[in-house]
Amino acid sequence: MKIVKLPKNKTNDFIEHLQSFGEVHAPQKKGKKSCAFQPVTDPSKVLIGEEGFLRTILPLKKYFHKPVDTLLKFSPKTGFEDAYEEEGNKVIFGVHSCDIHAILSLDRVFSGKYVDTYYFRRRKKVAIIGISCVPDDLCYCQSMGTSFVEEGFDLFLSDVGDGYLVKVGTSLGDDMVSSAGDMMTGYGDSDINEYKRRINEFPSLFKTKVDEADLPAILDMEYKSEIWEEMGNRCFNCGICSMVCPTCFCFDVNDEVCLDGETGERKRCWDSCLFKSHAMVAGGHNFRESRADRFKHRFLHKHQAFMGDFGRPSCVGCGRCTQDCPADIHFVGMVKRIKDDITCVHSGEEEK
Amino acid sequence: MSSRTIKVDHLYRVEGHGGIRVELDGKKLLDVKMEIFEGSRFFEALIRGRHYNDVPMIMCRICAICSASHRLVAIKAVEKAIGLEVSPQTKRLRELLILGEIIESHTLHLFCLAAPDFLGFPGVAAMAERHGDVVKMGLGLKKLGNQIQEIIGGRKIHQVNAEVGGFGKVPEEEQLMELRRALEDKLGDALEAVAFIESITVENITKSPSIFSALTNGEENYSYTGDTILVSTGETMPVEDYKKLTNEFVVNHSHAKHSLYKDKPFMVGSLARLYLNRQKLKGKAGQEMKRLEKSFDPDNILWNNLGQAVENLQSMERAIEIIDQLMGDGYREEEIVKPLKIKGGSGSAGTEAPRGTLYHSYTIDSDGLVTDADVITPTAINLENMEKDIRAATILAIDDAEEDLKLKLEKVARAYDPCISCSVHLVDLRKEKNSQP
Amino acid sequence: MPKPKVGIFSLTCCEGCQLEILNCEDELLDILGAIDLVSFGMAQSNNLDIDLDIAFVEGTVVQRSEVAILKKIRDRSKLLVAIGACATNGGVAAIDYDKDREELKRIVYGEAGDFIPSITPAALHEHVKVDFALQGCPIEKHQFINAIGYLLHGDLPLLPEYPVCTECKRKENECVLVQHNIPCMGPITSAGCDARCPSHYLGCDGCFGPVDEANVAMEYSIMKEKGMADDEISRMMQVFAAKSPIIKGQFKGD
Amino acid sequence: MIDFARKSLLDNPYLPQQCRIVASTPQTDDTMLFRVRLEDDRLAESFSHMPGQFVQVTVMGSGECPISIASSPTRHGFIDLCIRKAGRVTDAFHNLGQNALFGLRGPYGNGYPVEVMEGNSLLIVAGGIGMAPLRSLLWYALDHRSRFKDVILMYGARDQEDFLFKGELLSLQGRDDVKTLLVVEKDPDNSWEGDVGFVTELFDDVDLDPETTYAAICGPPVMYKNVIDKLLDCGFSKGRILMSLERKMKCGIGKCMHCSVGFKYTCIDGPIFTYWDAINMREII
Ligand SMILES: Cc1cc2nc3c(=O)[nH]c(=O)nc-3n(C[C@H](O)[C@H](O)[C@H](O)COP(=O)(O)OP(=O)(O)OC[C@H]3O[C@@H](n4cnc5c(N)ncnc54)[C@H](O)[C@@H]3O)c2cc1C
Ligand code: SF4
Ligand code: SF4
Ligand code: SF4
Repeated sequence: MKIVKLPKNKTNDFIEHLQSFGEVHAPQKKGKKSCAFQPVTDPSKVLIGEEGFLRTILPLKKYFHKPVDTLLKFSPKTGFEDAYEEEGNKVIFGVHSCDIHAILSLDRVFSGKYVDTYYFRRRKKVAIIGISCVPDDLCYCQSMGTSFVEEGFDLFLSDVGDGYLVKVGTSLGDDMVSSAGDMMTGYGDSDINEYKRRINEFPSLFKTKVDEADLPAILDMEYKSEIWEEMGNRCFNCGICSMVCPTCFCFDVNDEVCLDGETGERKRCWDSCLFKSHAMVAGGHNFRESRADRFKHRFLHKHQAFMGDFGRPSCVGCGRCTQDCPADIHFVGMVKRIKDDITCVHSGEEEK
Repeated sequence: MSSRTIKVDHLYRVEGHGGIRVELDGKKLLDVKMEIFEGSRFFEALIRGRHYNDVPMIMCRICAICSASHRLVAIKAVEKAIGLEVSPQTKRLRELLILGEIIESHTLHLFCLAAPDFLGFPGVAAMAERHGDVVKMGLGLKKLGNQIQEIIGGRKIHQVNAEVGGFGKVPEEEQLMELRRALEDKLGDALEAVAFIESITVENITKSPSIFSALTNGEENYSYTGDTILVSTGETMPVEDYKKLTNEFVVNHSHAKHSLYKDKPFMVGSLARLYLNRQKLKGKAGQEMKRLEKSFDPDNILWNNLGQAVENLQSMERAIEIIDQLMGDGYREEEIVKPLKIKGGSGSAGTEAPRGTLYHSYTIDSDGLVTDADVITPTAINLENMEKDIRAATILAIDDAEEDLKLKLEKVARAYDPCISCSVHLVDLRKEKNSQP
Repeated sequence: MPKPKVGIFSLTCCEGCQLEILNCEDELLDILGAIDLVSFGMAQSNNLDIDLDIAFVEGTVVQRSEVAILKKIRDRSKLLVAIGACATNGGVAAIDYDKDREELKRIVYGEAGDFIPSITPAALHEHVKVDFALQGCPIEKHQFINAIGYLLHGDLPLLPEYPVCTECKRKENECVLVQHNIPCMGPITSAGCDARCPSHYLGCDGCFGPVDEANVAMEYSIMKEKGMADDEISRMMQVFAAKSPIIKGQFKGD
Repeated sequence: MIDFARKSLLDNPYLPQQCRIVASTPQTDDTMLFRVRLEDDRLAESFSHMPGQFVQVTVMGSGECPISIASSPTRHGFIDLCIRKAGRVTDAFHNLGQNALFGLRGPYGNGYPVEVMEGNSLLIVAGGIGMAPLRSLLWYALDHRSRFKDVILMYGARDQEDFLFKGELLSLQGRDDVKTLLVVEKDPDNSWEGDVGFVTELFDDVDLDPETTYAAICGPPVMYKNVIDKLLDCGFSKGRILMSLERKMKCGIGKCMHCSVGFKYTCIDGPIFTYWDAINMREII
């Protein structure tokens, strides 16, 4: 693996330099307290690391699996046409390890026997530049095994105080650093020591920890637990947790018809398995009628079902769902209750 | 010829439900009534006991076409009642929002509701088949007004963004610049619109002089806000004294109260504003008004249409000016200002809505709850004057065939651009029927 | 295929939903080209009393005469579409639906207003069968245009069945409720407005009415946690859909 | 990691092919058998599927929905779809009319594991519209008759009006290489010549060797439970009971998640599941 160093005072220059590889997107202020991946016009507005953990409102999936996407155009005269519109190259800068893991997870979902072309045509156009981070109270990527990444990035920047050690993951990444001239320097012993120090210290920075071991089986045993009813009563089925989750990908597909009553577009938009309509079929039968069932379904899909499919949970521990839930549902607390505190699951108070 | 009744059962192409009824005995005019059968929603009653923050949200639902005016004048009255002062930037943005409404409402009225009368079509759909370009131009201008309301207010109708104390989120600079470009683009159309309306409204079918009233802000520019009431008879009064002007009372044929000033009907709206304030017009609108001055005829209610066309042009020019001022003064994000402590009180405010002066007045207690409310709308004010003009028009056209006469009466009523939803609501509790001072 | 005969009607309201139809400036001529608009009081005078394929009706029923008008419209229309908060849930006119009409009348008009007719404000479905409803105060133009497209195609329109929050998050808004403790009705309000209020740092007022399965009890307790008093919450929830069963259930126990 | 150079990334699996209705035969009040053919002759001739698979059917503007292929892969050049009016798309499909074009993509789903089933006896148990996917399997077996030991069909409908493929199935009763047992639940005017009752009652009429038989079931949820009980009583292993499941579907290719049950997708892991799969996954029935 090729590793070089980017001194911090060159970061903005480097971001500027990346524009020649595509439109650079990076976390920047959105709203009053939050941030979001947005196109960079002024590198000094990019928010990375230093101010503490910055969890973007929406994860990276918005670039590949759009909130609302037009799949097809149709007309009785011309039949069906692919409505995909070619997009330019993008460089997404400042992606945390958990979010990179999430993209790897979506890559698996959208490939397989049938490949989702809409996802991959966009995915191919995007370079990912990861960056190390310092967890906040809600992060538990360490517990989910997503606090480090070995793949899925073109470059990965690890903070070593006065600069970043830049791991080069792909040949495109190599082009990015090679063409950066003297923005990049070599690294020395002190950098290596600092890197190691941080890596060793990292696990101790997590305030939230859960143990997922054997959770699938435990979840199966707790299939009839009271906790689902309790959560079902609490949940708004507002869909926020699914929208903000970097690994939720459900979508709904519907046709829209133009004013001529015959031509139109087939659109898909982000959906949530918490919606009543999600498993409801013609005639009104619903395979997951109660909110408790649906709540359980989402939770089980993250922590149990996905295991069966891909050998790991789909939750990457980013903390978004817990942060944004308007009903104050603490998803990590849920894992803990189910996993650790058997007596707590069957009755008792929610720990939060 | 014996007694007969001429009835326009349902006055179409206006906002709301109303009709005209004229009773004749031979050539003698017995009675004229503007009948209003819109249902009552009792706004002034249902706002009682609500928090002042709910006032704009609920009261703007009195009427959609002038929802921005209702919203902003309610906000202003509430702010006066609780003693809240907002930033100059907020005031400018509010004025911009009003201008958007004036543009939207005037062009809707001119092109979609009134113009078909003069070109002999039953409605805009039919008119579009023959005059597609004119309709497109009108809709383009209307859209511009909506664009302003959407950007400043967050929605074309019932703007969510304007609240007591300021704006939830001030529009982005780039959005304002985009608006400015759109406004510049359409100035030519606005000029053409004046020429078009001029070409179709000429005939004076009422020949009936009116008393006019409008607000003034004491500044140099032609404005839709102000705290002083001007009356064409020469009096002025502060807006707090609006009841001396309006004197509303209930009449049996209408769910809207009527107004008389010193026992005489009076008029508010474009024509009234032009009559009282036209010397303040500047720019292209000023030039147009100079050009039209020779033919300016305040006794001709159809001039209200032409007046709206001039105001439309003026509003667009003024909007550009405001955007420039906003940018010049260091445009910035601002939070909604909140009172440190609510002291109870009363506040009255007026604004020039597209159809004329609109008054809201509230009393708020120390918990911030509304204890009393009063709303007086321009259409309600104009009803008496409208009946006066319909009377005049009937007399002039008494020999016309019934259909022609009806159309003339409709033209008169429609020229007021009546907004009937607006007009229906409470009369002041403290006032008895016909108890004018 | 002949163009469908369409009527647009209005009962008592601000007429904002009709106006929103006229606000389809760019699409208006296309809409008029696709349908045969036989009745639209706000925009034309040549309105016919003939049988209709689709009737769009806005407004609240607040006087007996309107019940008759509405029944007539129902009788002559294959499909009756309620448009807006007033027509679907009673809207602002029904805020005080449970108060004595005579008393309200007296407050507003005094003794002189006795002749003014008034009955308990009602949504359309309380008097006639409604086939479909577009929500909002006012309705949203894109929903109306889409609805026309679907109806022309021969299907009932599709509307989102999820709450405002979903739209709010798809737009990547910062949550005003979670991040700023601003009371927001988003979690229990039907989507469709593109999260207008939260996009302006304001709590959703609930103008699209309660979403199917709205968890009103939870909204209540979250608002309490955010420091609102009972009467404040009660006022907040009873503006646009006080009469809807799901809201009534929380306050009137039925 | 994904190989972005893969060519298949560009093939759009969501794009339907134009397909034409060539014939339609009413079955019941709300159900019609459509014979359809892909417009592109090359595609029409090369189209192949497994019994039990389904296609995604589009009516432009109304949307898309999954429909089982009711014809056997042994018959080429056309596809049979038996569609019951149940909502938006299916209603619109019925309104399309003769010769109309619609969209079709597929086939999807796993289908019946016919290679494994061959050499065994085949028991087909169908209820109501559940006959549609099983018709494909039935004709597959009959067209490859030598590959199977006994072939037994049990079909039950609510009443005669609800009886699908009536002529076709009745005519099978004349064949001696297939045991055809047909019942209706109700026969108010006594015009039904066969048995009246439930499919489960037909088990008394047959001799089954659970060791060498595969049972394929499709029908309404209530039927599953009763039929499965019967089969288990007979000694069937859970792996020899094959069920066709129905779930909401939007994409048909394992992406949209609507049909997920546990860690399975009905669309790509199913719709054919063994009874073992079913009890192993919560909420499947
Ligand atoms: C594998 C499979 C095979 C099927 N085979 C047949 C068949 O051969 N004949 C037949 O008549 N029906 C069949 N169905 C059921 C058929 O798919 C539904 O009746 C149909 O989707 C209803 O769609 P709709 O648009 O008419 O109804 P709506 O209620 O308007 O449904 C809207 C959308 O929801 C989804 N949906 C609704 N109900 C179902 C459902 N039961 N299953 C899957 N998706 C649903 C579809 O995407 C549909 O377009 C099958 C279902 C599955 C899963
Ligand atoms: S389930 Fe929650 S914590 Fe896990 S990845 Fe999704 S949003 Fe993040
Ligand atoms: S701001 Fe309101 S609508 Fe938006 S996500 Fe938060 S609670 Fe939901
Ligand atoms: S956010 Fe709520 S109140 Fe605001 S426009 Fe949307 S539905 Fe209406």
